[in-house]
Amino acid sequence: MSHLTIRDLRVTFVTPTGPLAAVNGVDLDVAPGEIVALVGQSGSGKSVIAMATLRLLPANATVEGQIQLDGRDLGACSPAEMRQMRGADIGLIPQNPAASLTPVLSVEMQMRETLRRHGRALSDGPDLLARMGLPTRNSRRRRYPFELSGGMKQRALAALGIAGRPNLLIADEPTKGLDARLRSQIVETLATARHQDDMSMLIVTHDLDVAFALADRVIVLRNGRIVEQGRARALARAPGDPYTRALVAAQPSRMPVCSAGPRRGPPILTADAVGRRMKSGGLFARPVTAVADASLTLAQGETLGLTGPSGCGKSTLARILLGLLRPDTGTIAHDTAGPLSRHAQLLSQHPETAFDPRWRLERSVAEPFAIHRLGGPRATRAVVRPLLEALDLSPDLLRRFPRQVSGGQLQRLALVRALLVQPKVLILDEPTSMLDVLTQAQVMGAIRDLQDTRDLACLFISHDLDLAAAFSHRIAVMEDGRIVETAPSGQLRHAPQSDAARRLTEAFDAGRARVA
Amino acid sequence: ANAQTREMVMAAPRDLAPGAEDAYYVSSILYVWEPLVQFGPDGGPVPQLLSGWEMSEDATRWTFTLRDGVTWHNGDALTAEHVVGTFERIIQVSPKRSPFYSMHIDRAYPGLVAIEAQDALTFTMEFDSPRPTLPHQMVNFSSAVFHPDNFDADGNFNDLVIGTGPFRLVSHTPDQELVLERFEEYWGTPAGTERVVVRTIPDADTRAAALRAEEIVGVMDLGAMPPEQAASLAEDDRFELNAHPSSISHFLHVSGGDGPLSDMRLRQAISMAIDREAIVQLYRGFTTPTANFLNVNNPFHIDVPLVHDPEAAADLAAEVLGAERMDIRLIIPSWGVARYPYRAQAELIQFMLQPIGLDVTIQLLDRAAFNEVRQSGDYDLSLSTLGLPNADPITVFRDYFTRDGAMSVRNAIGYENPDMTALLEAALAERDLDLRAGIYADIQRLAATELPTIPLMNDTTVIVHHVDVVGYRQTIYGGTLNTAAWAD
Amino acid sequence: MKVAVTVLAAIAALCLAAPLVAPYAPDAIDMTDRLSGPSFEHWLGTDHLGRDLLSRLIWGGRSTILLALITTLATLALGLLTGALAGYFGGLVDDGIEGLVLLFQGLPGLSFMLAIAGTLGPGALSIFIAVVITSWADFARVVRAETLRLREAPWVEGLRALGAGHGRVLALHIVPNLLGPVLVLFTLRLGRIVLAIAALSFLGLGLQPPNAEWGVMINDARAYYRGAPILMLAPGLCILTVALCVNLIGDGLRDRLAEPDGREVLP
Amino acid sequence: MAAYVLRRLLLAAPVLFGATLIAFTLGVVAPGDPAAGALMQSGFDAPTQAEIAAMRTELGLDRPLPVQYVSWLGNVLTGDFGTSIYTDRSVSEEFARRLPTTLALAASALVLAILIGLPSGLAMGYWAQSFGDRAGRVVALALLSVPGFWLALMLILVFAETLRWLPTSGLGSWRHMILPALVLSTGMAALLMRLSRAVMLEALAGAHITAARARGLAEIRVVLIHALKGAAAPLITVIGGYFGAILGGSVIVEVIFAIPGIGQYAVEGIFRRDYPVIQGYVLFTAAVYVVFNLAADVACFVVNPQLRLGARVA
Ligand SMILES: Nc1ncnc2c1ncn2[C@@H]1O[C@H](COP(=O)(O)OP(=O)(O)OP(=O)(O)O)[C@@H](O)[C@H]1O
Ligand SMILES: Nc1ncnc2c1ncn2[C@@H]1O[C@H](COP(=O)(O)OP(=O)(O)OP(=O)(O)O)[C@@H](O)[C@H]1O
Ligand SMILES: [Mg+2]
Ligand SMILES: [Mg+2]
Repeated sequence: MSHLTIRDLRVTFVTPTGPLAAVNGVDLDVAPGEIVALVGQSGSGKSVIAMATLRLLPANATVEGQIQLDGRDLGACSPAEMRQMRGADIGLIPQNPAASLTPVLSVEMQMRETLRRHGRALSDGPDLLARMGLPTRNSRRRRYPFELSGGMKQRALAALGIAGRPNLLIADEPTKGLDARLRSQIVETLATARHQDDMSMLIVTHDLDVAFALADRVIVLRNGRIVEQGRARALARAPGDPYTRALVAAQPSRMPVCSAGPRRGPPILTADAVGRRMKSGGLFARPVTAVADASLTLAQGETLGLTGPSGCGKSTLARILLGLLRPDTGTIAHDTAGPLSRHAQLLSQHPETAFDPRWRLERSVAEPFAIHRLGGPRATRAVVRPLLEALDLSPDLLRRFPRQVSGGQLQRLALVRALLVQPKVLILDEPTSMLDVLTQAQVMGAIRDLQDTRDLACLFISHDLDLAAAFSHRIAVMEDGRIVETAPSGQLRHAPQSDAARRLTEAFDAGRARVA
Repeated sequence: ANAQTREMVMAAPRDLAPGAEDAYYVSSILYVWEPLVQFGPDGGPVPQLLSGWEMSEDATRWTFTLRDGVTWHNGDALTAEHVVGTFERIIQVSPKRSPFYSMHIDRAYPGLVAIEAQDALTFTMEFDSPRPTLPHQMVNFSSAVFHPDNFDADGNFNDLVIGTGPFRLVSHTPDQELVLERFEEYWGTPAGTERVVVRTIPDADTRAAALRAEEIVGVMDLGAMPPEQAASLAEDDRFELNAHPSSISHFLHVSGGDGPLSDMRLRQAISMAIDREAIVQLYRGFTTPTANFLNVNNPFHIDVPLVHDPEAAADLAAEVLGAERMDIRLIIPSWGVARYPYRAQAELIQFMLQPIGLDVTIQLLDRAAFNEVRQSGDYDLSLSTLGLPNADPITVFRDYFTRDGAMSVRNAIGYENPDMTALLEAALAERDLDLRAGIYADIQRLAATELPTIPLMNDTTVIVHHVDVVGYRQTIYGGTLNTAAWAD
Repeated sequence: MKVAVTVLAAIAALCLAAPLVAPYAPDAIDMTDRLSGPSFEHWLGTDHLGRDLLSRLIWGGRSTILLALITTLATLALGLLTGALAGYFGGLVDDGIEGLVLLFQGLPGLSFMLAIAGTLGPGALSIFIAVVITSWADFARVVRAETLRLREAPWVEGLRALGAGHGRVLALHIVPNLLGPVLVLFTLRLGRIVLAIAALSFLGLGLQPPNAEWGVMINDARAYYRGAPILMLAPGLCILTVALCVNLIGDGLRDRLAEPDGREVLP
Repeated sequence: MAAYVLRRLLLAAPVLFGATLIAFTLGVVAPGDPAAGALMQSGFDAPTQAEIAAMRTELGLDRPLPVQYVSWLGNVLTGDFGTSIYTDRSVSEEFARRLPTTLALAASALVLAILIGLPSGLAMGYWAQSFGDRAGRVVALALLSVPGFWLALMLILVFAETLRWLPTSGLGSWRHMILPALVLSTGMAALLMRLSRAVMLEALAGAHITAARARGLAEIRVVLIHALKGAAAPLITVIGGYFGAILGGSVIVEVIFAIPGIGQYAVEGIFRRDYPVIQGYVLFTAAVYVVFNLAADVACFVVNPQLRLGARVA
């Protein structure tokens, strides 16, 4: 008999714009000791299923269907009974580690109150934390959440999630937002926990690599419905449903490295030993060196990947190249006539904040025309139409406001706007980091197609080495504000020269290797 | 016995004991200290700490005899030396400010040459010129007597005030309350109650509420109870209302000089256009209309006819204005608004002057601005009051009716008339009191015609007390706290 | 909110059209008909000078609403200007303005309002100056914070990258985006300023007579409120109603204009 | 901690400095010549130009403004706010004498506001959109919209005059404080109600609350510890700031309830154009306000580990 049984689960949210069906009749079983992964695009209903199981959905949700744990109908339990079961029978590792620890209580305090609640010895606390890779540095010193890095928070939450020795652990995106090394660490810890405590698990993720590495069975969800399920290995090898297949193919780790070697066009944008210090915070804070002595050349028609650890100065360099920031030292040269603002365009990380929220997209998208006085509405439309078609966007989208449009669509609209003035250079600052894999693949594909037809030079900033390698001709590696190595993608991916590049690739691969 | 020891709680709008830095420490209405000379029932002077006085032939030397058997609150007997000490302190500290009357030896006793004790109970005052009305000038605050040991080197009080009155001040919490106790060795009729507490409650409505809640049993001081609230309290059987004309008069001061109202006919028109009876309504009938500059409580007051005739006023004004209308600026002081229905009064005057061709703009000014504007003459009319500092009107006559008189300057009145000047000089030179009274009457009649300032009303002070309290009545200045007693 | 808007609009329309709708002149004195209760001629009765209470309420509302509105608008304009400049340009401008804002925010507004109005003496101009001086900093702070947030917003940077000039960004993007929070602050402030004017009037620092103004009318009526409670109740209720409506509208606007991420526009 | 307090104090200094500038400016722009005013108060009915000029010299008014400011500031820094033109008494002594009364009043109002506003607001936030919540929001708005003096007169009428439960005015027992404190607290209670409701709503929406619930923790613990401990800091900050509003509001309350505090003194000063008193009032309230804001900051520092530890780490 299965441990968790869900039958015909339907969840509807009351929203200001009418009811929203998030889950539409899902059947799901988790057997004792089994790990089941729920995968699917963002918004497919994964978290809603998880929270419905715990009966912790917000008040605007209506739940229909049956959820049974060991034969007990959770829908019929009183709130007090539910509280008894939470943590003890069903544990949760919540989706959003940054916000899921109570900020004003130390991790140790939160651990102790959880242990006390479930009648466990308080002395187990340090051990639990240590098992999750959070050793007690100094037994007297409490750690508050703000002192922990994202990965440490995620591990602390994992420790708290299993503190009540639940039989079923629900882990919602346990690896999201983590870098490769941390990702592998969490996966390992969960795998160990399963064996040590004999737990069954429901893992919610959109990272197929994690799902295939960890789970016995994988369930693919789309729009609140199950499209396919099967044993992990079988599914990884031969995905049946076209949606699953697209999902698998969109994983950057499964994309081929860009094979078209470096382009030898004329240089179009050159940075020569630029440096920039930034003042931050209070009056007395010392300025930090964001970019130091960085040089790079972007040739016409090429894509140059730019990668490096967080905070190394990538975005700052991009802003300098665009002329948004003046460099303290060094020079920028561009081989274009007229203002740089017409010929170099930026596509930034957050599509949802790319447009003025109070303007209709129509007006926002056409704004470059107004700024540069390139023509009236008719001329604008003539240019916008073909771009929309090329990017597979419906023209009615233009009549909406930014918040009424999905992230992927917004990012493509931002691309339309950027391309409107026919720039020579496009700077892409993590253009897809907030998008799910399918949308990411779609946006990146669109950019590549446009580049080919328009002879565009792209600077592509990304954390994801696989993604950078798949779309860039060359990759530049940055560390502490300096460009330490620039090499063709294949070479950099497989045989990096500099220490910094080697450290970067090794860490990235280490994470992937352990998952795969 | 119970009634004897029950403390009587009263309230006043301001702190009646400004304290050690004040000229008098407490107001006279608390009966803690006593003056040499007090107001009589007709407003004239009667001896209080004195048993008699004598004027020299040339009216420059006065001999005063103190009442025998007066005891200070500290047990000492009152002597002429004490009185001389008191005057020496007045000379030392003059001018000294006080919320009641400022202490100023040159104004109260101009030309004083010497004050000397003759024996234990006799002292003399000598002046450089005749002072036939000296007792009139000594009334109340002007001749307050304090124990000379009561002062420090600067002439400030060194402890709670020591007086000779029927009450002793036993404690004082500034702006909150003061406590009086009956002084058992008082020379005259002992106070009617043993212990009185006077609370400071600035807001009139709150005072009325405190009365209704029976937290207090009576009110005192100027503006003790505004007429409207007093009338509504009097509808309640528990309270009794008592009113007495005060020495205060209400005026419509006029900025003369070369201002538009320097034309006497316009002033007369204004006076005739104003329906004083209507203004009196705002005071619930507690004031009396008057056309006389001199307050009705003054012993020299005469009746002058009061004319209210809007048509005649309009004709008179038309003589000056022709068909034109004139803009007139009426200023009112904000401190007056707290005590009198000044806003309404100003609005009413504005309304009444409209038909005679005067368009009045009202401007409410606070103290400093009001004083400044008044003095600069940058106004046409102002609502003002005047309280007589003593019983001899010559000072106020000269203050108002000569171009460089203090009040004339202060209000930029700018009135001057040779006839008036002659009368004032004659009055000063006249040593016979009856003859002087005749000249004072001429002055009043002339002022009523020429209207250097436009008199409106004689003020009345209204107090309200609980019926459990008897013997508490208002007088010209203050109430009879000394005879107030519990009903049984 | 709909009710509040309707009620407020009705009151405002009535008051602003005072010369047309008021049955009597506000300063038509009739000492023979003082303090009369409601009657057919005088729906709400007459005051202590026999003036028609209803007419004075209407005219008084005109003064109160206009004064509050003008004062709040001026405050708003000053706050908007300084806040937007500080937030958008940063640097020395910001340091200077922010210093002033911190100073004015660090001081107790009501006490200062009283001290300033008291020093300048009674009258509309003193009220205006006192309120503007003590309230602009709140607007400036909100506007500055919002502008900073907007300036840092990627889409503003994107616009700069597209080549948009400062003027365009400020006028077409920043200021319209500020309107939401500013509108909310404006309405909530308006309510407070109506009350502040009434409080100043109560202390004798109100409009000059014979202007009718609700706060002044309450103050004038204090002596008569036992005999004629309506003299005090009516303007009191008017102030309460207007302040309540304005606050309700402010609240409603706040909910309606809440950012898409659910962040409330103001605390 | 000491370093944090020191830094806050450093930030408070310019504010106080600005307050002295404003106070001084008020004295300068005030209509009326202080010299003439002082003379008239001391009994000169119509001072001559010569007397005024002498008085100007005596008061130092003939010096350039910056010099006057510096010497005035020097006096202020030594606690000498000058003497009242009207009573000739030291302004700082008068304020020192009255301040405890006003502080007691303000503190009572603060306690009442917290007792009324906080629990009801938190409850409204917890049961958001319930009937009680909706009613509470309207009540809070109504309280915000009621003119304070009007409420004061009505409360006196009902509770003191008619029911006689409480005294109308004055000082004495704690019963004297109830009505004034109640009037003074309404605005703040209403604001606190709205704020604590918003804080509660926001706190409950946090992901850490869902996480704490998912661990099976008792609801009361979730609400009181996990939600509210973190929300304490904004509440404390705001309460500290409201203290200033209460000080300003105390003026009317002190006048109506005959409470001899600094507000009453300020009103007297205003009506007598006693500008050292007005200046003193401005400075005193500014100082008290700054002190309470500082105290609130320190309290936040204590309840918020991030500030506490962040300061140590940095
Ligand atoms: N409280 C809510 N109110 C309204 N709609 C909601 C609410 N919570 C979730 N939804 C909607 O339900 C759908 C499913 O959301 P869910 O959080 O389960 O997605 P998900 O698969 O977990 O996505 P992600 O990978 O981004 O976490 C989404 O369309 C979302 O907008
Ligand atoms: N506006 C700013 N003010 C102060 N410091 C800044 C500012 N922008 C960037 N920095 C600092 O400059 C350094 C480089 O920042 P940058 O944003 O360029 O890094 P990045 O490589 O893009 O990082 P990430 O991968 O996290 O986006 C960091 O230390 C950052 O803190
Ligand atoms: Mg999710
Ligand atoms: Mg970046």
